[in-house]
Amino acid sequence: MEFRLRKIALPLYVGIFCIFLYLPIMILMIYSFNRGGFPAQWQGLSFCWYYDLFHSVEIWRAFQNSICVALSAAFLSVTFGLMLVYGSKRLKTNISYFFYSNILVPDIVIAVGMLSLFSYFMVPLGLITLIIGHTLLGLGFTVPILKSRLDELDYRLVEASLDLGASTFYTFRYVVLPFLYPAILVSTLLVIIVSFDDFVISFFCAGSSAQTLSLYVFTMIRSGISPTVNALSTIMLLVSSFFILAISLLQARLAVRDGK
Amino acid sequence: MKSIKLENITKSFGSDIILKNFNLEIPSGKFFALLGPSGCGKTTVLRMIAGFETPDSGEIYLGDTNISRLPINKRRVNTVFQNYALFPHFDVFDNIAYSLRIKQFAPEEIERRVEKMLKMFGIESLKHKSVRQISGGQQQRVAIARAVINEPDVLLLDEPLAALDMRLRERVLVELIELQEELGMTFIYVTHDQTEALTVADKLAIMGKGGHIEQVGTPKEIYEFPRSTMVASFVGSTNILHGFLELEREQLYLRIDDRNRILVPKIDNWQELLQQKKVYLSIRPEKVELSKTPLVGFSNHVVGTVSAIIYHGRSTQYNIALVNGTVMQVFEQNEEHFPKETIDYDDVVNVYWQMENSVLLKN
Amino acid sequence: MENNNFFQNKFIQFFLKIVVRLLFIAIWVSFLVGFILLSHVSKYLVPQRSLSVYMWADKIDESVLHKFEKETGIKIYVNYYESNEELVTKFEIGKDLNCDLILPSEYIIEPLAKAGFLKKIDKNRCNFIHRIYPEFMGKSFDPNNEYSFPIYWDMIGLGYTKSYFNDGLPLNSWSLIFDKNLIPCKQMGMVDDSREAIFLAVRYLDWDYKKLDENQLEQIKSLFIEQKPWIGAYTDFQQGYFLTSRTYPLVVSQREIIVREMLLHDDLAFTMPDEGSLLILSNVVICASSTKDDMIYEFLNYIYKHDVLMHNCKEFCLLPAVKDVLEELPQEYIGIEDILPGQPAFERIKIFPNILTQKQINDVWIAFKSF
Amino acid sequence: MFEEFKKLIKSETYFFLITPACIWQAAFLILPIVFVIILALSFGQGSHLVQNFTLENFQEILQISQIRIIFRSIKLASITAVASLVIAYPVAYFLALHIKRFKLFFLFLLSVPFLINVLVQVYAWFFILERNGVINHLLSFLGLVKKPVNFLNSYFAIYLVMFHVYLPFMIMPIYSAIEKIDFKLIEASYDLGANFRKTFWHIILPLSMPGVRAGFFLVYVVSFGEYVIPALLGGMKLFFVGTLISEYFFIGKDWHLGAAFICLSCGMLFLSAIFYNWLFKKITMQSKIIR
Repeated sequence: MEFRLRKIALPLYVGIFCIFLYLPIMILMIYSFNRGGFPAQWQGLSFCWYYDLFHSVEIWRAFQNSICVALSAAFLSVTFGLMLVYGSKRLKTNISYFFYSNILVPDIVIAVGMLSLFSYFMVPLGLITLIIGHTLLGLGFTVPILKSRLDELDYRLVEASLDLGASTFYTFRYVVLPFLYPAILVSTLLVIIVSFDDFVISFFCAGSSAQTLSLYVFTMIRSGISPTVNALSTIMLLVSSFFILAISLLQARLAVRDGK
Repeated sequence: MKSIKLENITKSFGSDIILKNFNLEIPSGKFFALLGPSGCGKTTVLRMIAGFETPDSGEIYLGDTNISRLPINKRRVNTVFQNYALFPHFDVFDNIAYSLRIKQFAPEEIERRVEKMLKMFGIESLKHKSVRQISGGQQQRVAIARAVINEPDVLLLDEPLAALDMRLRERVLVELIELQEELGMTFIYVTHDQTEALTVADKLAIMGKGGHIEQVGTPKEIYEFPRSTMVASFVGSTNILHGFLELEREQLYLRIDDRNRILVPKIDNWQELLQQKKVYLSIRPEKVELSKTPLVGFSNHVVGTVSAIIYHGRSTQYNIALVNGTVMQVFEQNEEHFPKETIDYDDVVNVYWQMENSVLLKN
Repeated sequence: MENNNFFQNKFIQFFLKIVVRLLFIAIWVSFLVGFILLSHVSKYLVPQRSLSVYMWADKIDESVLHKFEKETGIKIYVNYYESNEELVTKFEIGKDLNCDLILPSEYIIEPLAKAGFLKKIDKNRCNFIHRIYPEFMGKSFDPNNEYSFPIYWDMIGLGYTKSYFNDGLPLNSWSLIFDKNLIPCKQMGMVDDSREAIFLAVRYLDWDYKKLDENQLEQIKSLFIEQKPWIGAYTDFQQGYFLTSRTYPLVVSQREIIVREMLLHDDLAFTMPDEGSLLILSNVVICASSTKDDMIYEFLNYIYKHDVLMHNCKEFCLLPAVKDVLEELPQEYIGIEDILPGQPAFERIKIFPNILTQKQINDVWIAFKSF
Repeated sequence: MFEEFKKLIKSETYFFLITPACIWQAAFLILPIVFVIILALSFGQGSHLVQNFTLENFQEILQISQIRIIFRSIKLASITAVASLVIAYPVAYFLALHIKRFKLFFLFLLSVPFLINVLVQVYAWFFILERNGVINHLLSFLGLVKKPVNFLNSYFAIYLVMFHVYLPFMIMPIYSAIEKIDFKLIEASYDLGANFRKTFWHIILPLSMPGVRAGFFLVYVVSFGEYVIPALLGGMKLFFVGTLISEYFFIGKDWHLGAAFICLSCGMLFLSAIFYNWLFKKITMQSKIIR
C-alpha cells in the first residue's frame, strides 16, 4: 500500500503540479493567436495582435529602455561582482557574503529607500536611476554565482602562475578568467532576465519617465484584458525561456567539463 | 543464527546483467567473506540480502523462510555501510538507539542495551558526542554497534575497513573476529582485499567477473588449493606456468617447453585436462627453493637467470627468467643476517619445488 | 637610505596605506557621481527645437502630434504619468525636471503654483481664450487664470449594463451605491481615488462640500466601510472592462471611460445622479523651468485649434472646454443628455476645492482599506 | 621614492578591485535604509525633508488600521509560505530522490516559471480567472455553474497567484537540500527497521530542514512586501503592506509616515521571522525525538 502510494500518487501529484505551473502560461500563449478580442472564445488563428504589437511606438520605446537598462545593469553588476569576488578572495575577506542579502531585503524597501535618497540629492528619476537599482539587484545574483565558481578554482593554479613569473593581471586574464567564463556568462544572462522582469524597482525609481516593458505591461493590465498583452507576454516568455535554456545548458556543460 | 541461501538469482540493471543464475549458501554462525574484484557484483549480492535490491528472479532464504520479497525493514538482517552512514543529526547514543526506538522499546530498556553496547565497544565516553566529531575508527564502532544492537540473524559488512588506515585495519580485523565469536551471529563480509578476507573469515567465497562463484572454502583451502587461475592469482601471489600434459608411466608431466617438463600432482579430472592444449599450474612463490648449487630431494627442477631482486624485509623476492621467457617469482625468507650464499643479478640459479606443493588448475 | 627608513616605519606605512585606500575610494566615488550626473546631461542632448510634455495617457492623439512636428519641425517628447500625485512627486525629486508643458488635473495646480513650479501664462499670445466657456474660467484653484487654462472637462457618474437593468436604473441617485437597501446588484465597481470617493459621499449625504469637519469625515469613513461588502473592486482604469466583460453591471466611473466603451457596445449606458457630481478639469500649465516660450505658445495655439481639439475629443471621447468644439461634437461622443454648460444638469457638477489636507484624505482612505 | 609608491599602490590593487561593488552596496542599499530610518524619525516638508527629529511619526503610525494591515500582510506571507512549503515539498522530494533520468530537463522545467516576469504570470491568471475566462467556460461546459463566477478581486485570486508565483522559490532550496542527503542514510534507516513514514519523519525531514528553512524564509520575506499581486488581483479592496507603502509615497506624499510604516512593518516582520525560526527549531527537535 505504502509502496503503491509512492509509486503512483507522487508522480501523479507532480504531474498535476506541473500542469498547475504551466497551464496558465500555455493558455495565454495559445490565445495570443486568437483572432477575436474576447478571451476563451476561439475565433480562428491570426497574427493580428503581433502585427499590432510591432507597430506600436510606445512598446518599441519601452523595449529600447528595457534593453538599455538590462545590458548596462548586467555589464556593471558582472564587472563589479567579478572585481569584488576576485579581490576579496585575494584579500581573504568575507565581504562577499554581505551581498547575499540583496535578494532577502524586500524589493519595496530598497525601492522606497532609493526613491527617497534620489529625491534628497535631487537626482532626476530615469534610466540612470533604473540602471543603479538594477545593478544593485544584479549584484545579489552575480556575487554568489561568481564566488561559488571561484571557490572551486584550485588556488594552487593561481599561485603556480604567479610563481612562474606571471603578473597579477596576466594571471587573472589567462588563468582565472577562462575558468570563470561560464559563470560570467550565466550571471550576465541572469541579470538581464532579472532586470527585464523587475517591476517594483522600475515602478518606484523610474515610473513614467523611463517606461520599461514591465511597466508597460502593468499599465496595460490595469485597464483589463487586451490580446496585445497576450502577444507581448508570449514574446517575453519565449525570450526568457530561451535565456534560461541557455543558462541550463551552460551549467550542464560546466558540470560535464568538471567531470561531475 | 540462521543460514542464508541464494538460489538461481538473476539481477540486471538496465541492460547490464550483474548476476545470472547465482547460487550461494552461507552457513549459519560463521564469519563468511565474499571476496572479489571490484565490479563483480558482490555488493549487489549483499544489497539483495539486505533488501535494498530485489532480484529479478530467484529466491533468497534466511533459514527456512523465503525473504526475497520481504521489505527491508522486516528482515532480521542489518548492514554496516562502507562509509558507515551514521545519521549526522543524531549523537552517538541516538544513532545506536535508533532501531530500538523504531521498535518502540521502553526507554529504560533502550538505555540499558545501548549502555551495554557502548561498554562492549569501549566508546562510553563518546555517548553524547556528535558523530561528526569522532574519528573514523570510532565511527566504525558506532556503525557496528548500531547494527548489532538489534540482534539480527545476519550482519552484513560492506567493505567496512575501506576508510581506515592500514594499522587500524589490522586491529579492527581482530576485534571483528572476537566480536563474531562473542555474538555468534552470521557475519557476511564483503571486500576486495584478499588479506582481510583470509584473516577474518571462517569460510570465504571468491566471485569472479561476470558475477559467478569461482570457489567456496576455508581460507586454507582457497589459498593452498585454488581451483582456477582467477582464484590462484587473485588470492595471494602465485606463479602460473602453462603447457600441455603428458602421461608417462602413470606419472603426469606438464611440458612447458621443448626441454623442460614438470612433474605435477593428479587431480580428479586430469583425464579431461590431458586433451587440452593449454593447461595451467600454480606454484606459490614461497614454496620454491632457490640455489646456485644443485640440491637433491626435490621432484622438480628448472634453471633460470635472476632478473630482479626486491627486498621486502622479512623476505626477498627474486624474479627468475626461465629459458622459455616465463618469469617466476620466488620468496626466500631472510633467516640470517649473513646468508652463506648470496644471489645477485644475472646469476644463473636452480629453481626447485616439490610436486605436492603445486596445483593443477582447471582452466 | 633615509628614504628607506622613512618607508619602513610601521606607523608611516600604515598611514600611507590608509591614504592610498582613501584615494581609491575617492576615485570610485567620483566615477559614481559622474555616472549619476549623466542623468542631468540628457537634458542637453535633446534637440533645440523640441518640447517636453507631461500628460495623462489618452489626452492628445499621437497623429496630432506628428502633424505638428511635420508642420513646424518642433519635436515633441511626451511623458505619460498615471496620477497627479506621481507627477508632483517627480517634480519635487528632480527640481529642474526637463519639462515644458503639463496637462494636469485642476486640484494639483494650486500646490504646484504655490511651490513655484509654474510660470504665468502670457494671455496675449494665446488666441483661444475667448472660445473657452466662461463657466470653466476663474475657478477657485486659479482665480484669475494666471497659470492655467482648461482644455478638457469631465465628470463622475454611473455606468451600467442596460440588459441587466431592463427598466433602466431604479433610481438616479448615489444611494444606489451607498445605501444597503437600495443597491441594485450584488457587486459593483467603485472609483479608487480617495478625493473623488469622498466628494461622492458628500454629495450623497447632501453636505456642504466647501467645509467639512472631522466629525463628518468620520461618518464618511464609516459610510465607506459599510459600503465595502458590495464593492467588487476599486479601480480607476478597469471600469470599461468590468462592464463589457459583465463582471459587474454597475460601476462608478469617469464619463470618458464609459463613453469610449459605449461607442463599441450598445448595451452600456452612462448617467449622472441627481445629487450632482464632481467636475474634473484638465488644464494646460507651463513649467517654470522652461525657456522655450515661442514654441510653447505655438504648440498651445495648435492644440486648441478647432480641428485638432475635435480630433482628440472624438478619438478619446473627451469633452472640450472650448465652446465651438463642444457644440459641434456629436451626441454619441458625449454620451449623456443636457449636460453642456448652461443647461440645468451642468449646474449640479461642481469642482471639489482643496479644503481637506492630504493627511485627512489619507486617514480616511487607509482606515477603511484596512478593514 | 617613486618606486616605493608604485609598490604601495600595487599592494593595494585588490582593495581597489573590491571598492566599487562595496560603494554601490553602501550607497544604494545601506544608505537608503539608513535614510528611511532617518525619515521615519524626522519631520519636514517639501525640499527640506529633514528638519527636526521626532518620534511623532511612530505615534501616528501606531494605529489600529496600520497594525491591522501589517497583520494582514503577515497572514498573507504566512499562508503563502506554509502552503507553498506543503505543496512544494513532495515535488522537490520526488525530483531529488525518484527522478534519475532527464533530471536536468525537469530542473529546467521548474526554473522557467522562477524567472518569468511576474506581471506576465499575473496576467496569465487574470486571463484564466476572469468572468469570460477559461475556468468559467470549463465550469459552465461541465454544467457545474449556471452563471459565471467572479474569481477575480478576491482573496482566492490573490492566494492562488501567490502560490503559483512563489512555489519555484520554495522548490529550489528544498530540492538542493534533499539532493545532498546521502542515500545510504535512508537505506540505513530502512535497514534498522524503520518504515517509510518513520524514515521520512526522523531522517529525511530533519536533514532537509536547512533547505526548508531557506525556502520558507525566502518566500515569507518576499511575499510580505508583495505589491503587484494584491494590487492587480485583489480589486484594491484591501491594503497590504506593499500597497500601503506605495500609497504613502506616491498618493499620500507623506514620506515620513511612509518611512515610519516601513520601519514598523519590517520590525514586525523580523519579530514574526524570529517566531517562525523558533517554531522550526521546535519541529526539528521534535522530528529527532523518536517515539
